[in-house]
Amino acid sequence: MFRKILIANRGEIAVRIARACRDLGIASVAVYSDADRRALHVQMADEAIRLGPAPAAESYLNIPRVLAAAERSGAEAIHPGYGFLAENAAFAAACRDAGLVFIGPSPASMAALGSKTAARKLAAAHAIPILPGTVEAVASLAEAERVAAEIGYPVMLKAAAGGGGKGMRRVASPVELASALALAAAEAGSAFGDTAVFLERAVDAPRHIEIQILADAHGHLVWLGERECSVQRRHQKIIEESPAPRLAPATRQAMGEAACAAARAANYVNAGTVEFLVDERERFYFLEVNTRLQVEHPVTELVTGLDLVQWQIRIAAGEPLNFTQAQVQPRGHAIECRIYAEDPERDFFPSPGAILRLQPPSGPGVREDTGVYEGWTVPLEYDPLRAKLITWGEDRPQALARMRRALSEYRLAGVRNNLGFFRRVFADPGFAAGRTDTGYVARLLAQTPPPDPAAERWETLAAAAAAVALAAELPAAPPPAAAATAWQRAARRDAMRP
Amino acid sequence: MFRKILIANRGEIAVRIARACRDLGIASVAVYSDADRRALHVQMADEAIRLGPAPAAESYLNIPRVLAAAERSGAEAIHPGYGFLAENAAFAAACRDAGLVFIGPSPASMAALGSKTAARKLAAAHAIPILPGTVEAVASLAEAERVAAEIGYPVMLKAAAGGGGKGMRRVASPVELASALALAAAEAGSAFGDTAVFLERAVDAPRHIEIQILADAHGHLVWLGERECSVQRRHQKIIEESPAPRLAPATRQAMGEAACAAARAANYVNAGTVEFLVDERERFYFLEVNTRLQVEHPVTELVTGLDLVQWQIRIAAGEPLNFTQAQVQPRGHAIECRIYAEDPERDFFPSPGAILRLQPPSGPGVREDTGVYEGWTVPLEYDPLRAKLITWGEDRPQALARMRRALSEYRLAGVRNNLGFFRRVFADPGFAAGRTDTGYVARLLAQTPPPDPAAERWETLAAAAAAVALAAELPAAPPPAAAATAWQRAARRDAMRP
Amino acid sequence: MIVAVQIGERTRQLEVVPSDSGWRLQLDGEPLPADAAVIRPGLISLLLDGQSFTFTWARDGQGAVWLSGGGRDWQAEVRDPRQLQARRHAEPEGRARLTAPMAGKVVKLLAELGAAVEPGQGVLVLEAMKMQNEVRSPKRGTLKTLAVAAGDTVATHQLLAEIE
Amino acid sequence: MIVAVQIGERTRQLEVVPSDSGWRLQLDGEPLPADAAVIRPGLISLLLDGQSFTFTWARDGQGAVWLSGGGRDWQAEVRDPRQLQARRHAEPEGRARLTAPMAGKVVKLLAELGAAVEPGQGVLVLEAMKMQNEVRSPKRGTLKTLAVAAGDTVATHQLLAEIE
Repeated sequence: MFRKILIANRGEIAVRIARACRDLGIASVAVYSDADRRALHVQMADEAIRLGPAPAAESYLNIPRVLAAAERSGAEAIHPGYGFLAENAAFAAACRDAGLVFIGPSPASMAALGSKTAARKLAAAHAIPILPGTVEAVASLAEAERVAAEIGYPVMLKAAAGGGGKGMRRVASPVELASALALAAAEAGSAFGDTAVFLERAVDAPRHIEIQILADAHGHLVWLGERECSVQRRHQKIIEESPAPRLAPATRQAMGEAACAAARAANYVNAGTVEFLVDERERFYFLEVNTRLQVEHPVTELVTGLDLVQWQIRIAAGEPLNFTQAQVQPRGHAIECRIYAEDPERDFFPSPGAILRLQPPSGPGVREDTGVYEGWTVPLEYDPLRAKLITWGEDRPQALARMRRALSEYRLAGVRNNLGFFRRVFADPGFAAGRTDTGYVARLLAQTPPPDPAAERWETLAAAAAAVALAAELPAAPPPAAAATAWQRAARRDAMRP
Repeated sequence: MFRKILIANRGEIAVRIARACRDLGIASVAVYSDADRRALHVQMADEAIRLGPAPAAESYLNIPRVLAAAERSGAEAIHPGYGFLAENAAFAAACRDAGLVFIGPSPASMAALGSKTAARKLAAAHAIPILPGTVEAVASLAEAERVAAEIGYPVMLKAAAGGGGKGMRRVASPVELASALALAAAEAGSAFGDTAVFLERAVDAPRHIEIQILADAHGHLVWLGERECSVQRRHQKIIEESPAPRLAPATRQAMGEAACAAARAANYVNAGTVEFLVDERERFYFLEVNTRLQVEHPVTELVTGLDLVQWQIRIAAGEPLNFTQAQVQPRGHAIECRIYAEDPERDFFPSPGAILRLQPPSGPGVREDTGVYEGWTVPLEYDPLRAKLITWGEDRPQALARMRRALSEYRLAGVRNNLGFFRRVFADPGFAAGRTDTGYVARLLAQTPPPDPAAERWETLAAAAAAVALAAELPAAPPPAAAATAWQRAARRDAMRP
Repeated sequence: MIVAVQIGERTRQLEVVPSDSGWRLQLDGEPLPADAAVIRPGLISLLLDGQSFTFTWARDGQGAVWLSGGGRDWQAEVRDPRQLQARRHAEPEGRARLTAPMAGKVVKLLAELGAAVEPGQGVLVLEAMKMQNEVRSPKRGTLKTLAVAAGDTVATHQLLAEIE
Repeated sequence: MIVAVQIGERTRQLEVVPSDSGWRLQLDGEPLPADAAVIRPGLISLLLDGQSFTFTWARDGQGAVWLSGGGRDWQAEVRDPRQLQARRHAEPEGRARLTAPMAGKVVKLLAELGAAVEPGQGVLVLEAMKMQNEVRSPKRGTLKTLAVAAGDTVATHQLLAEIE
């Protein structure tokens, strides 16, 4: 086993990995940019090394600096977390060349699955269902028109190198195709430096379900159930759960086997996730493989009882899996909310700032993976994910009830955030019934929120609490008469405001 | 199901019960004494009613006041937690007479198991092994001498009404018996108002293992594995775990069946715990039944996945258990530390005061059930239990590693506490090997703690941190020259101190 | 002491007087028989008709008060008479202040000082966490003040520009 | 600024000077090349030779500083020169101050003012959380001061009695 691991990341995932290292008796090395000297991951790791200035290109994305930090610290392995360098095959290769173990799949596996077209080709070659469309990038408008006519509109254009919704366009009819293709290619070029775009049948409001796999270097490969990730905003997941509601056991089994086939075809080792679209008739189609730990891995940890980060490290150190597929026995139900500093009322726009008050929830069935603390000013430079709130229950209703409770306990002030949005989701009967697909968020926001009969009373008492807080804080009150008069003037002016 | 439940308790267990109520969609009513207006349970419940002055006799132990609060709030049921009125059959009967559901067993079951001699008699009548000795209280010194000679020394004298080690005496030889009997009876009389004392064979350094049971009102009865509770100080448990290390499956099974037999004999309904002594040859002996929720119930919750407080409420509401004994499938390993405000260096003497700093641990596999918060001044009047820290792992080594990690993250300042003691326990190879019995704490304290090679470095940096904190806090520094001189004088004086 | 607490469009007048057991409260002139306790700085407990209301409380750098309780959040403006006296009086009629809706970096200015602007016209572009957002004029007028330049980092609520 | 930090029997002299990046430190006259940052009030991070040391810090009502970090706890006495000047000078030789080892209630006095006491002799009984504890004299002498009476509630470290 390793003696020391460098964590090439920040935020909640760096904290999560530092904890796994401590559990395994391994020293952890944090790296940080100038914006992160006071970040939580620097406090939680055993060691900490400065990478460079705040911009990611000069710090967390800078391969030579990360490798230099690893060398300086004497780390034997690097855990990349998710994002930043996690799916960068060149980084994985550079680690190997520097004599460091990259905690993840081999550069060859990453390359084989890195482009969406390469992954589609691999899936097609191994009889894993993919959406009808082009396997390679489209070479010309004429080819696009021909294929689209064949498979039928609507179709999707997607960047081969893509992710995060960039270079993606839905095309409803032939007249839109030419301009959509030009736009998608241009967007893909500017986002990924690669204009390649492929075409596939569009599935409207599909479900997004993924399979977690774990493979060791000794030929053992297991799948650890699925995660339903359909609740998304701006093509990014915000709620994930396992098991997926309304999924037939036979479909689940077939998806697990397809995921294992894809992983086997790419000689995959370590943790990975195979993503699928599921349509309204429960047909599933391979989408892509995420060759890393997912943000939403705790959901699988809570139902399977396995510590995925510990297993990533153990696999990278050459340990074999000590359980078989038959011994993977998911129990109960888990669900995760991604707490972002963003404003749901402004299209989920990021809202950085100082965290003035932070009181996370606790109690039975509640796990919080956080990267922040009260008093921390969130830097502008990075992802607005603050924390993940995960609950577990004997069954889905209990997991949802505990999430409702946890959301009601959560106090986060100073940055706009999506807690209120989640409270609305968990109060929605449609969500409780499991009626989620990728159109869910837009549908919910289009509804008028149900009236809250207690709102007025709570607001009144909030005002009273603010007044008491102010009174308790001030050293002494001014002469009452003058104060009242001044106040009355103010009240009159307020009353006249629109 | 109930609409509203009154929680006749305080501290972490009242918070725990309020959370279970919220999970079930039931309104919760806290009660509080004048010392507890600012207590956490008052904040966590939906409603809160003052009982009376700080002394427990005028508040949490005052049956008329608790019943009046229940009536005023419109609660339909009362959860007694543990301690206070939880094992008071008269209170359970008073609830029933007031038309309230007592969340616990019937007054008759409580009475049948309330006295140790009654419980011994019941066990003996149902072929449950008990330690050889008297079944009734000893009537005379002559009888004690005769029975002791029969079963052989050493023997234990125990108060029939006892608990918490009061009225308990170990007698090594016949010459000690007369005075020990007089002392035990006197102590029992003053502690419980009942001088009845019985005699049984003494087991030296036994293990203390208990079985959790759950029974509904429809005749279903299950046992939920065991808890090893041998690590005790002053006859009070401080560490509990499940499963018990070093326990043969056949013994576990036999103990589970014995526990069910005892519960069935007492027509037991709701959650309860059957306690056993286990000797060095793994023979087990019935000790007593705790007719309530145990402090250490989270350990069982984490391995079975069942929410025991929710089940207590559901059973009290008349719901049947929806699973069978065969479906109880414990998974992994859980362990609990009871965080007390007490000073291990002064024989674990309570240490109340203000909690100046509280940063509980978090992350995978960690649960904290707390009754306190930063800024709270712990009242002198009640039990010094502050919080419970529970970890779960795929196996015992992982659960222990996570506890080590959680203990290293835990920050609690302002009151002396047993965190340092727990850190020592979890660093002890004997504990890691599962070599625990009721003599464990005394043996550990008799050892010299192993040297900490990093102690000097950490202490130096702690001093530096204190200096930086002070410098950052002060508005401005005095003229450097004068300061240095003043300091040098002080340093010289310090140097001369012994 | 009397304070005005504005939440959303609504302003409530609260009188807070210390009493033996904590604080006596009046809401818009009517007694509010709540038992109020400051649990610790930033944490307030109110008991009213047996119900328990617990709030966290924090004031940000711009003076806004963030309140949370019962799974609800509010942003309030709290004014006490002394603050009121010291406070600059209402803005001249017709002047609109553009403040930063979130902390971020000014990426680009879209209008020059003195320029005429239309309602909804973008005045500048703010970037935070890799997303860009246009800050728009609420009214027709002239860009009278431009308090920031491209490249500046701004805090939430910081003044960006004024339009008159 | 120079402060003396006493932990257990050992006192360290620390010089703390503000610098561009935070603070420069000297330990007993030698430079301590740690990168020190006040994360927030009560939370200090030190990086030294690439290692990360994080401490929470709090001062109790009696002036003792509670420090925690790395799964270790310390109680420190921190003195800066100004405090030092204001400080009462060392106790007269031979006088022993009995202070409360924990907060609690004085249940009973075991010796009267002016009484002769032996080492180990109980002076009074303190009760906290239903447990009683004798506070004993560390030396032979006379009970010169008795600062509390039966029934008094006392805080940790509060003066109970003096023996000379």
